[in-house]
Amino acid sequence: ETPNPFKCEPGEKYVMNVMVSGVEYWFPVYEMFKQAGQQFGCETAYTGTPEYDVNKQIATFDQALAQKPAGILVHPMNSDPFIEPINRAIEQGTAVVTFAADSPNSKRVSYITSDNNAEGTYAADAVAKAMDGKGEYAVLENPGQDNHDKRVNAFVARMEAKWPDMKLVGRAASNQDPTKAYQAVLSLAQAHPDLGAVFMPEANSAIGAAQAAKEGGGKIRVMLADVNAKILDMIKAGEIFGSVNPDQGMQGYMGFMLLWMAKHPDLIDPMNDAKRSGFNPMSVPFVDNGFSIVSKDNADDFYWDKYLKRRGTKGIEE
Amino acid sequence: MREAGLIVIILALCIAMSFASPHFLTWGNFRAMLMSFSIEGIVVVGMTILLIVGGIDLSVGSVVCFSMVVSGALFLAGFDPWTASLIGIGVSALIGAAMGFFVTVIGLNHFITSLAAMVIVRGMCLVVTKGTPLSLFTLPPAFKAIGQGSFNNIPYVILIFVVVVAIFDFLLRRATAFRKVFYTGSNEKAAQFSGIRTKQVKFWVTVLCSTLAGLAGVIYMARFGAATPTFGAGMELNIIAAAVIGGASLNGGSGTIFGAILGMALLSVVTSSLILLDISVYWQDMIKGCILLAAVSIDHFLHRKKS
Amino acid sequence: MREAGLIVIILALCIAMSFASPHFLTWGNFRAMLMSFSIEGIVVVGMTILLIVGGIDLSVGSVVCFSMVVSGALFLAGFDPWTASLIGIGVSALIGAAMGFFVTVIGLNHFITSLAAMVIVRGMCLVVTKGTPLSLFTLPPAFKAIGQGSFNNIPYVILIFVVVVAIFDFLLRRATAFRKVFYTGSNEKAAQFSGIRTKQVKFWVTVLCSTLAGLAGVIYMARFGAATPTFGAGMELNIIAAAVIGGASLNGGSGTIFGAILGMALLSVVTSSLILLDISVYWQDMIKGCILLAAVSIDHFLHRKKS
Amino acid sequence: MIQAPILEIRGLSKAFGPVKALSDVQFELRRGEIHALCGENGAGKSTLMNMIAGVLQPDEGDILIDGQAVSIHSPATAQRLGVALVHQEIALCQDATVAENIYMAAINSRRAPLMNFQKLYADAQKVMNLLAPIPVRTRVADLSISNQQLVEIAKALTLDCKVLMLDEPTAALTEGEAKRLFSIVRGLRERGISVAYISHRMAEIFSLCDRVTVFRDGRYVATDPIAAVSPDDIVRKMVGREITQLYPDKLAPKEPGHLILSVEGLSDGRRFADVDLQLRAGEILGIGGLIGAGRSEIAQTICGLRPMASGTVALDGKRLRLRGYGDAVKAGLVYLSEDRKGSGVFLDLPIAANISALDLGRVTGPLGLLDRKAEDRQARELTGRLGVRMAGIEAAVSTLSGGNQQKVAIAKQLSVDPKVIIMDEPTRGIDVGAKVEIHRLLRQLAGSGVGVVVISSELPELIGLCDRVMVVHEGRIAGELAASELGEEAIIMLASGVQDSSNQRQAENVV
Ligand SMILES: Nc1ncnc2c1ncn2[C@@H]1O[C@H](COP(=O)(O)OP(=O)(O)OP(=O)(O)O)[C@@H](O)[C@H]1O
Ligand SMILES: Nc1ncnc2c1ncn2[C@@H]1O[C@H](COP(=O)(O)OP(=O)(O)OP(=O)(O)O)[C@@H](O)[C@H]1O
Ligand SMILES: [Mg+2]
Ligand SMILES: [Mg+2]
Repeated sequence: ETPNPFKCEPGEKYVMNVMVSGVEYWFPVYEMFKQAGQQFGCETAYTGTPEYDVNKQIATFDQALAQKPAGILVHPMNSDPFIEPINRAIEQGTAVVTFAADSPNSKRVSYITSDNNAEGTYAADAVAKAMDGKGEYAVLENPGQDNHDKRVNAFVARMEAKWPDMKLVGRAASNQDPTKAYQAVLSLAQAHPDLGAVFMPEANSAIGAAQAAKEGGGKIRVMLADVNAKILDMIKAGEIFGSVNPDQGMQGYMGFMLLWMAKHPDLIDPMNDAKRSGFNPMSVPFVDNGFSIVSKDNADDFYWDKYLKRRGTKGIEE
Repeated sequence: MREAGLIVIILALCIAMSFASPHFLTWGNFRAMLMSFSIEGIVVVGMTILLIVGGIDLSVGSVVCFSMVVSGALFLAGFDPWTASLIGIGVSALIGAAMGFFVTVIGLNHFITSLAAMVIVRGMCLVVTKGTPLSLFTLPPAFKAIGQGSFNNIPYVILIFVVVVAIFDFLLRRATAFRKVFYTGSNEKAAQFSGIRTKQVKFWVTVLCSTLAGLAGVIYMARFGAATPTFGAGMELNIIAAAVIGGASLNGGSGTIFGAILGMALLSVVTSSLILLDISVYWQDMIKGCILLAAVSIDHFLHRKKS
Repeated sequence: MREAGLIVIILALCIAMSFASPHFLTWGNFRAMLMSFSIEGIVVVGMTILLIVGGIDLSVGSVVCFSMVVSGALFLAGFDPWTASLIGIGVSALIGAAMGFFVTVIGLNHFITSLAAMVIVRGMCLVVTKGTPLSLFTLPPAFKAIGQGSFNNIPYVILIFVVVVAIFDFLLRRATAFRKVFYTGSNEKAAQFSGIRTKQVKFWVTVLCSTLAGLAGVIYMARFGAATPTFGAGMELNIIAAAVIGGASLNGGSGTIFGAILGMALLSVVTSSLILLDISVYWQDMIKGCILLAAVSIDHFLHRKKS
Repeated sequence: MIQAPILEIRGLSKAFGPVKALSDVQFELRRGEIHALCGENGAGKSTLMNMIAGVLQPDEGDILIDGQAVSIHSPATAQRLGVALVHQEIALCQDATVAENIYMAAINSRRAPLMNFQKLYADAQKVMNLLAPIPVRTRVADLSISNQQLVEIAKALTLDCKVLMLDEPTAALTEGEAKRLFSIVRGLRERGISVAYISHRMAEIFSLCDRVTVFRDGRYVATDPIAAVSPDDIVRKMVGREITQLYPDKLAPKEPGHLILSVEGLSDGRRFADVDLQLRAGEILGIGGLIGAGRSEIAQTICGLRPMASGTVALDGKRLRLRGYGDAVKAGLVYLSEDRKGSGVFLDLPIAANISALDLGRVTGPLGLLDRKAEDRQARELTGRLGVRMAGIEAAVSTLSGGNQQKVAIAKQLSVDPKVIIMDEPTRGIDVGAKVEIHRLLRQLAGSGVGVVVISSELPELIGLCDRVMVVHEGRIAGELAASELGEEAIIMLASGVQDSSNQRQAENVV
């Protein structure tokens, strides 16, 4: 009988690191990261800075690194600033996997994300279909945040390519601020009485945008990416048209697996040049964790607090 | 009068816009603009009075959010929304009192005290919500009406805003108690030598500013039917900017509510115009900043000529 | 001396932390803390001098970013990185000069001018980058070394920071030219009566602050090998807080570089401690704010007792 | 051959909006003379000085220096031309040391890249000691207002100038410091420096100056050699009428009424100790002493403006327990600050709002709203009584001349019908005519049963006005002089601690 190889050494610790650590997008990611860790008998920790500041995030990354963990699952706020810290981590023997945002030029072993382009594309199809391929739409943006920009660009590109009668009538920056989104949608609705849909790449703006749409008589379909309890309620009430939501759980679970594998390359005897070249045989360059379409019908399954209650876990606090 | 210059500038912008976009001079757009700044306008009132007394409050955004979050959490815990809101506003007042304590008793300045409060209160929002927006979908319609309903096609939000502004504008011009605010801000020592308890004055104005922020938070809750832990971040700069554009001095002693509201209106007209003109998002910030700078310069120039 | 109180507080925190976490007193952690504030520390130097003259600059975060973005874009357009950086710093100085113009010639105040500049310059970052980060992976190693290399295991970044701080601390205490900064900030009229051209002084200090922000931007670029259009947003409050904790007055006339750096260090130690102690993120902000408030109060108390 | 005057003003006019501050005035300053400039409050004296010093720009007219027409855009230009001004209002950098303030102009113009603080402190201390031994490493903010005035003067003495203009330098100084200043100014004259000297104290003008120019209502009246005129002549030219009696009649010796204010064993634990003071209805009590003796501190402590360490204060026989100055005002005890600009007036607020500040209750209608009409009425009445020259009661106090600002500060105290009024340097910067009015007013108040205490550094005022004078020396009452014993010698002896042997011993112990 061989001992179970899928088990951590005592003290083997895996860390997740993010910026704006207080917001809920990360919680399901960490939840599954933690579940995987527990199944392997490993320690896990959730770290990051509460602020939206790459400099501060790197400081927390460095501090986590100073404790020599086995691996770090990081969401690099900006890609290139993380090259040097990530490479330093790899050098000291800490495995690094990026999630939801990448640092492609670093030596991180894997990158796991949902496909932002696919999300934008899908959202565009859903909106256009509901409008019979004809009408006016607008987008709210958060210029400068990479994954958000990708979703918006894919949305617009898809409309142009596949839905020629869908007309883009306005772009406004809402910067994840519900009041700004509210004002922007009200103004857009004034300028374009026939506005039929508005897309935004995140959930914060959607609260304001949906309220404005509602006050405008409910003709405007609000489409977004990501969800939270409020958004789900509004989807169920028909005040929000729908959302594309990355599968955060898979992101966390697979993120852990990727780290663990990268940390234990000796589990396999590679049938390639890995040993000769020093390449990590257990590295998987890219994983797509997929996304879900949230609509009236399935919204109930996405509530985070209900999940926590059902599972009886303390979320990021353990 | 400072206000005259601002009115001229705002009107000029509106006229220019009415040529550029047929939608600009409509009640719908006007209503949209008013709606977009009327809740923030309530916070501006408090900030202006605080600036007059020589203080500043960087924590207003956090306090707006905390009031929202506390009221929301209480509602979800079974309180009726009106009681919950009153408690939310009360808690905001307490935060103001705590800041007032640090300023008047310990002797810290308003800037650093309210900066710390901004961080602490934002943290409390996270603690209460555990980072997830509270969905207050079940708020009774009567309560939601505060934020979403209207009377004769005039939204209650705008009515509340107008009432608050009118009351405080009147009080600030006419009430004896508020005169002391000017004395204290103009020359604190001379105010003390006139028998005014300047610490008390500063304390209560600090409390007032937070209380109005709390009120705004509750109205936001009624409007959005949600309480988001990140709500209002960065709001303080916009609000201070409005008050300063409207003639409030950062050194205390001068400012009017009406002016500050005009400042807010100017910012709102500019933002709204850029969207109506369909300016590229990459250029919006830059143009907005330039218009702001130009407006303030022109206003300054008009003002200087007169005096 | 104001600084003594801060040193005591920082040391007390460090000692407490070294018991609480074995990782605290390691070179790795210390290096991480120093690295995290040394580039921002360069901006703090400029801000402190500007506060002393009675000004304030809300645009530093945007200027740091713009310097980064301009240098990066020029490098991608084929300039060698050193020239590109010099141009980036030069452009930052020009932004400072523009602000100085509005303050001294037009007569606006620093707050509103730099607020407008903050918005405008951030907009320019978006315009230059079209919203996407510039990847500067191809920067030559000799240039990247500024931000990533080290000498005897001491990162160059830290060395540069120490040199800049030492130079300006010395100049501010001893140079005749910088004494005028104090006089202007303390009582502009009195300074004018002594023949000091206070407008010139204010102008050049404004330029200096932006130039140092530009320098910081270039170093950040070397460190990160990237130029991100959203970089540095919100940085200004942190920087002003550091200077004020370190004893700079928002009314001008007082402040020291050394104190401001200690203020920065205090903020950094607190942040770092919370992470090492593995405090729940929900509570981090709140505890951080409370420690900040307590530290400032204690410092104020120590200071008041002495004087 | 007659040399061109060093400074000549021709046809100069200046208006502030509708207010004509100066119309078509002339002025001539010869080499090596001390030239007095006289005029009522608001006559335009400071405005003229400010234009010569480059602080203000004239609307029309010429300024000639050494016979050359010059335009002086800024204080820096004035400095280059060798013109220096000591401003009527103290303008010092509060956060900087005394030494740096004294040598600010030199530091500004010198090329040395680095400061030499050792030399700076040594040089500054030398200059400062000429006037008073104020330690030059102190921050100006930590000095009393009269010491700040001394620093302001010391600053002027270091300037390398041809023309020195002093705008009421002695307004808050006592005899001793003033005399020291005069000998320094005479020394400057010996060195060929020309001095323009503004003061409302006739005695000074006659002992110091060579010629005198009088302005009235912003117009030039006359210039005379001092030997050719009498004080009465000057006053007549200034005011346009005769002033017959400088001081009102004193109280008959046995008249004093009941005890209004009684202070016993008052100490603040730092600056003064064991102060006893009795004030009877109807009398005017003077308090004299040197700068820094602690007179202002005693008065402020009585009124609850500073914390007291021990002692009692009783008003009308009832012991007062003051939580702050507000309580004192309510009880009818008011204090006029010596620091007009710092704590006397709100410069940016209208005159009417300044006057009503002490007791807003008087101008408050029902519902706690301000009664603007009552406020205006009050302001009009009091400014009329004190003869404030102003554009209107809505004008900001900063637009008034120094003396008129002082009148506003006094009007504020009078607005509340106090029981006891303590005035710290009440006539600081007030012209001769108005001074007579204010003295008469104080006497009237006393006559109507109000207790009046006057702290003054001007000996003739103490002697001429008061029924009784208490003299303070280093925080203790050195003695008291009845009306019949009053005289400059007697006061100075007590003030300097020469007479009181117990105090002298104490002083030695301290040293
Ligand atoms: N900034 C100003 N705005 C409006 N009026 C002013 C201003 N400065 C001075 N004045 C007016 O100009 C006139 C002359 O004032 P000035 O200060 O020269 O008088 P002065 O002779 O120095 O009086 P004093 O003896 O009281 O110091 C006054 O009526 C005053 O109100
Ligand atoms: N850079 C400086 N650092 C310190 N003190 C200064 C500086 N510049 C001027 N001062 C002070 O101002 C005073 C007057 O300066 P000024 O150059 O007129 O003096 P001085 O007596 O001619 O001195 P010296 O010829 O020895 O330099 C000096 O006594 C000096 O103390
Ligand atoms: Mg004068
Ligand atoms: Mg005194």
